[in-house]
Amino acid sequence: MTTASEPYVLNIGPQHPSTHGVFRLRVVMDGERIQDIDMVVGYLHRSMEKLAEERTYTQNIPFTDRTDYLAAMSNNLGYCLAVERLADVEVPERASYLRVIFAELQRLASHSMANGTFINDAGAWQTPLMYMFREREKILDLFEMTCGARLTTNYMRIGGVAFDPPPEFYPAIESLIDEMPTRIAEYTELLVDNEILIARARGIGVLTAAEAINGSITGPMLRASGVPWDLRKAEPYCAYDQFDFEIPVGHTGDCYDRFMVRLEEMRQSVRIIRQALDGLPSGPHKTEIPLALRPAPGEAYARVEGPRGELGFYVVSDGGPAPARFHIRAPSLINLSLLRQMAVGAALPDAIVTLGSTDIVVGEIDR
Amino acid sequence: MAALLEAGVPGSVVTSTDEWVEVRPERLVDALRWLHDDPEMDAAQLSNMCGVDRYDHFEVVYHLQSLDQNHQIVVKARLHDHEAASVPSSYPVYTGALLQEREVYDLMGIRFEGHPDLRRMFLWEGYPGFPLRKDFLQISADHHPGLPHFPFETGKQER
Amino acid sequence: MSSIGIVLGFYALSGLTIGAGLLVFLSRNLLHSVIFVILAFIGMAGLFVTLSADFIAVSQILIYAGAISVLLVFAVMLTPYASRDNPNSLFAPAGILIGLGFAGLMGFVGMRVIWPQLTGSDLEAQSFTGTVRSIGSMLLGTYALPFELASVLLLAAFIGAIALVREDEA
Amino acid sequence: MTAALDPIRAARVPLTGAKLVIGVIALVILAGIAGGVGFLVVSGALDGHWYDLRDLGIPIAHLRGWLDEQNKAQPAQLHDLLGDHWISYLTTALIGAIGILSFVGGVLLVLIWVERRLIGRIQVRRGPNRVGPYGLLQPVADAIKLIQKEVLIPNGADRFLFFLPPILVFIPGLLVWGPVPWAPNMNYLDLNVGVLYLIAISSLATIAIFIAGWSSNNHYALLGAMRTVAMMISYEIPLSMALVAVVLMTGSMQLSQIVQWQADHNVWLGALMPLALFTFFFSSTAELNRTPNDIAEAESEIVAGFRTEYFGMKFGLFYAVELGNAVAVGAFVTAFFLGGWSLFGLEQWIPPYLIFAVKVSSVYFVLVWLRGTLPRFRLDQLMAFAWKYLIPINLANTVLVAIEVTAFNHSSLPGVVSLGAIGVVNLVFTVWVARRWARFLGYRPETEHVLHPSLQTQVGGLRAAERLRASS
Repeated sequence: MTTASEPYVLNIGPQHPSTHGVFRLRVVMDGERIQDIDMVVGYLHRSMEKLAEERTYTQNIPFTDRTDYLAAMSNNLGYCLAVERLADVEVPERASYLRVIFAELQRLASHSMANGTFINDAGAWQTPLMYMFREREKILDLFEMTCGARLTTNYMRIGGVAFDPPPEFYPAIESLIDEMPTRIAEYTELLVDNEILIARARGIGVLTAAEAINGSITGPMLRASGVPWDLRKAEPYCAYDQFDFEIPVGHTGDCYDRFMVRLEEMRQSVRIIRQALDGLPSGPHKTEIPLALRPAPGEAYARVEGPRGELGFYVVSDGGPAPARFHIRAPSLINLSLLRQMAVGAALPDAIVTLGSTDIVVGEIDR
Repeated sequence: MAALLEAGVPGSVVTSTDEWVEVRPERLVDALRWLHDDPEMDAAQLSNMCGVDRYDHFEVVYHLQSLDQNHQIVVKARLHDHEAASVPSSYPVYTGALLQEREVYDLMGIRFEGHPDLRRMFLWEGYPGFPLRKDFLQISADHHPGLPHFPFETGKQER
Repeated sequence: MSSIGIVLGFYALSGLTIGAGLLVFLSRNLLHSVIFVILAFIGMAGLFVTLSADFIAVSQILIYAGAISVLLVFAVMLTPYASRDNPNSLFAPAGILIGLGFAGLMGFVGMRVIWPQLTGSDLEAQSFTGTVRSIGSMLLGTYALPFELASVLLLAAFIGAIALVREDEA
Repeated sequence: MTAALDPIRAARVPLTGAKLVIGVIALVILAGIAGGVGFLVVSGALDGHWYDLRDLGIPIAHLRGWLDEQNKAQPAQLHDLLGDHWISYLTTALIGAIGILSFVGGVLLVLIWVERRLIGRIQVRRGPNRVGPYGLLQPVADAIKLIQKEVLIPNGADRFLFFLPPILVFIPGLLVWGPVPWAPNMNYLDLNVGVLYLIAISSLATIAIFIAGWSSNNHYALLGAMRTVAMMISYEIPLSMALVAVVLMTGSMQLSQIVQWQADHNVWLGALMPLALFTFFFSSTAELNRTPNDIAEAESEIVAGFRTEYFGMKFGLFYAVELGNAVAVGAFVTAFFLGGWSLFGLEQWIPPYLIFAVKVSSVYFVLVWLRGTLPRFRLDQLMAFAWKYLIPINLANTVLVAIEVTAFNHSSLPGVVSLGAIGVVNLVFTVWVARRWARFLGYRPETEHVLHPSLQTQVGGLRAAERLRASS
């Protein structure tokens, strides 16, 4: 005689505390164990790629804010790089440095959020999240100071950045950069040695290096699996080749490694910002481009190392005022390719932790 | 690179430029597999894939990259059948194609033969048409999809 | 101890117990029946309290209302929906007859037995050290062997249950 | 960061002169009151009189005596029918019940605020501060909001069973306060099976929670209910074992006797039996569904567990009971392990119930602190911890305590020596058995050391990954 149990379907989302947006998982469960998992997305689909075909190259910049709303700067940057490559626009050096500073600030903000919500998914009742929000808040204040918006910054322009930072920006970022290493040390102290966190995250959702590479996984997840791959090093864009930083690489590719890699990347970002601030050249912050920008027919694929992974923009021009095709390579979506493999057979809490460690943003999945 | 690919997978390459190689859709999976396995090409990761509607044909663009050698390979396939555009799925070679192919199918309407789970992703099953196709809105014959002129420009300009 | 409070309590609690017992088989929903069974258990515990048997009362709540009832609820709730109501049964007349017969027997026995009663000075003379201590010394002294045998029996049942539901490892 | 960008720092008003003067005057008045009370206590003028408010049991006892006097004057018929003590019994019972009810109610109202403020402080935010002074009226506002909510019943839910659980959990939540020993003469329900009574009453909530989860007709609720029941049943065993150790040591199941034993021997049982204290505290957090064991309502996994479908005041009742139970656990940890109302003789000076309340609040603070700090375990980890870890080592602990108690009762050594020896033995045993048993179960901290990411400067793919793997 054996016990028979019948599987049932559990709907996680679209409204659920740990789906981080309107994201839905249809999970077939046997008791607490997951037998099958299927993701249902599209609740936030705005068809940006189609809309972009009806708008000029400059008008498309605000769309990129709204894909990954937690990393608007990185999205702006990737898109501007693609159009610059397409239209052969030179960027002044000061603009490149400013882009690096803001992209790295954005990475800090985004990783704070990712790590905070990850710990929240592991069950800590919002305290680490609030700690990390404190720093994110200061970064968003810096954004607001510079470009007037906190989330949807719309700061990068084709050929540079929209504004030079105001004078009060510099003391504020200095104090933030001075404070950040102690804050990161604080998180490390609070979380890294925590037995419960180790019990919950170690060995959960493991991806080997081969699986991760073949599954198009990029960003911190790929690095956590042990692959030293970072586009800032591999194809240095902006001024990344002038800075000294290191790629944190995990050991096993589990959720804990992903958390640790993000934490270490925050340290590296602080390093980059420090160097960029010290070496910030003077000069114009923007190249004037013709308002009616009509790039020659052709195509360009530019990619940056976004907080979530390889953030690529594929822009095809047919010589008109609007891109003929505008495609966003969304790391949030593509990093979910292996979710099924990671989650099936695990218990429900493990799947939630795994999902938290992949760090998805639904705006970017659905676009 | 195109010559190497032609040598490795005979009859696959159609044309090529410095930037990309166009392969025959029937030989696409063979070409991808060869690129993936060849130690010199080492296209270990499918970095990006998307479909492009070129009015008279579709293009499926694969951005492959080698992490060890740090180079990128762009492979294209041209599909002339507008109604039943179909291309073999690259999922057997790259598991990362799982969601990207579903996305292309959903928005561009290109079928991927052999994909294990080809369903619409962002839109629901039964949604009429494929939004990223240029003829999606069925605009009248004298109107082209896309933006004809800059918003501040007066008068209509031919492109 | 025959103060009016105890008497009132006795009648209220017996009313509760009997009423809950009636509702157990009158309610159509099997789960509601289980709830009334628990209510009956609690009424019984109250009756034990009126008898100054506080240890037994608390044990009654702990074991029956706390543990056994959870088992009952589990068993009922996890059975399929179809078998979860109290249908009309052919056995109802027979069951009523048996129940009445049992009640009559109990009543007869209760009436006929001469219950030892202690009153006044006899009751005072009894050294009343608390029920826990006396029950404890009985269980571990006079009745140690039956007590241990019961535990062995339970252990055997335990192991048997585990062996029955254990899945064969392929 | 400038002050303008830091709202908390900018909002802090410097101490003004008027505030200082008021504070000094208040301190002087307090000192005067304290001195007066101290004089009264020293002079012995209070001892045993009805106005001896150091122990509220004494005035009640006086009231009882007075009422019994009055009872004798009643008509003989009534007297014969109802007995000698019925008025005094009824009155004191009512007073006690009203006292407990109002205490629990008041505590709930205040503690919601306290918990939210504390958590707010822990989470570098301010917590509720809008409704009333310091946001003190927030719980009232919340309650009003909850009462106003529309009554909804989920589709397919069993109406009767859906409405029952909020009430069912509230009854044990109040009953559990009965045997709490506030002061030497101040306990409402001083059962001689008090410990058993507590376990029995707390086991009643299990069924209510299971019914709540099942009747909601919701998978999350059912999962939460299953988890709760599994956890409550599992953790009742180590919890009872910890209490067995207490009962063995003090030789009584009566809570007042347990506290009296600690007061007589001037020792806290928690210091004598650290393992029992830990087990009791940890199991209680499991029974209470509080972090790190709040898997039953694991927000990030199963939304709100068994009360997913409850809303309005029904949700409020669940919430209130949970909070009340947390305070009750504070009370029992205090009574069993932290010396209850005793404080090494100081209970002569400070009202014992105040000492008790302070201890309870400290335990409650620890609970809130844990909630604000720790992540959550997984269900199977918690189960394994109960069955594989806590139960075996507590079995061993029980045997050890039994031996110690026998030796203690037969020894003629002074209490300091024998109890000190017991404490040291138990501490050593706890540390040793905790480590040994963890190792026996396969816990190897030295192989689980923190793996910091390695820092690379060269990019690469699979081959680089394999190289790194080989080198580390």
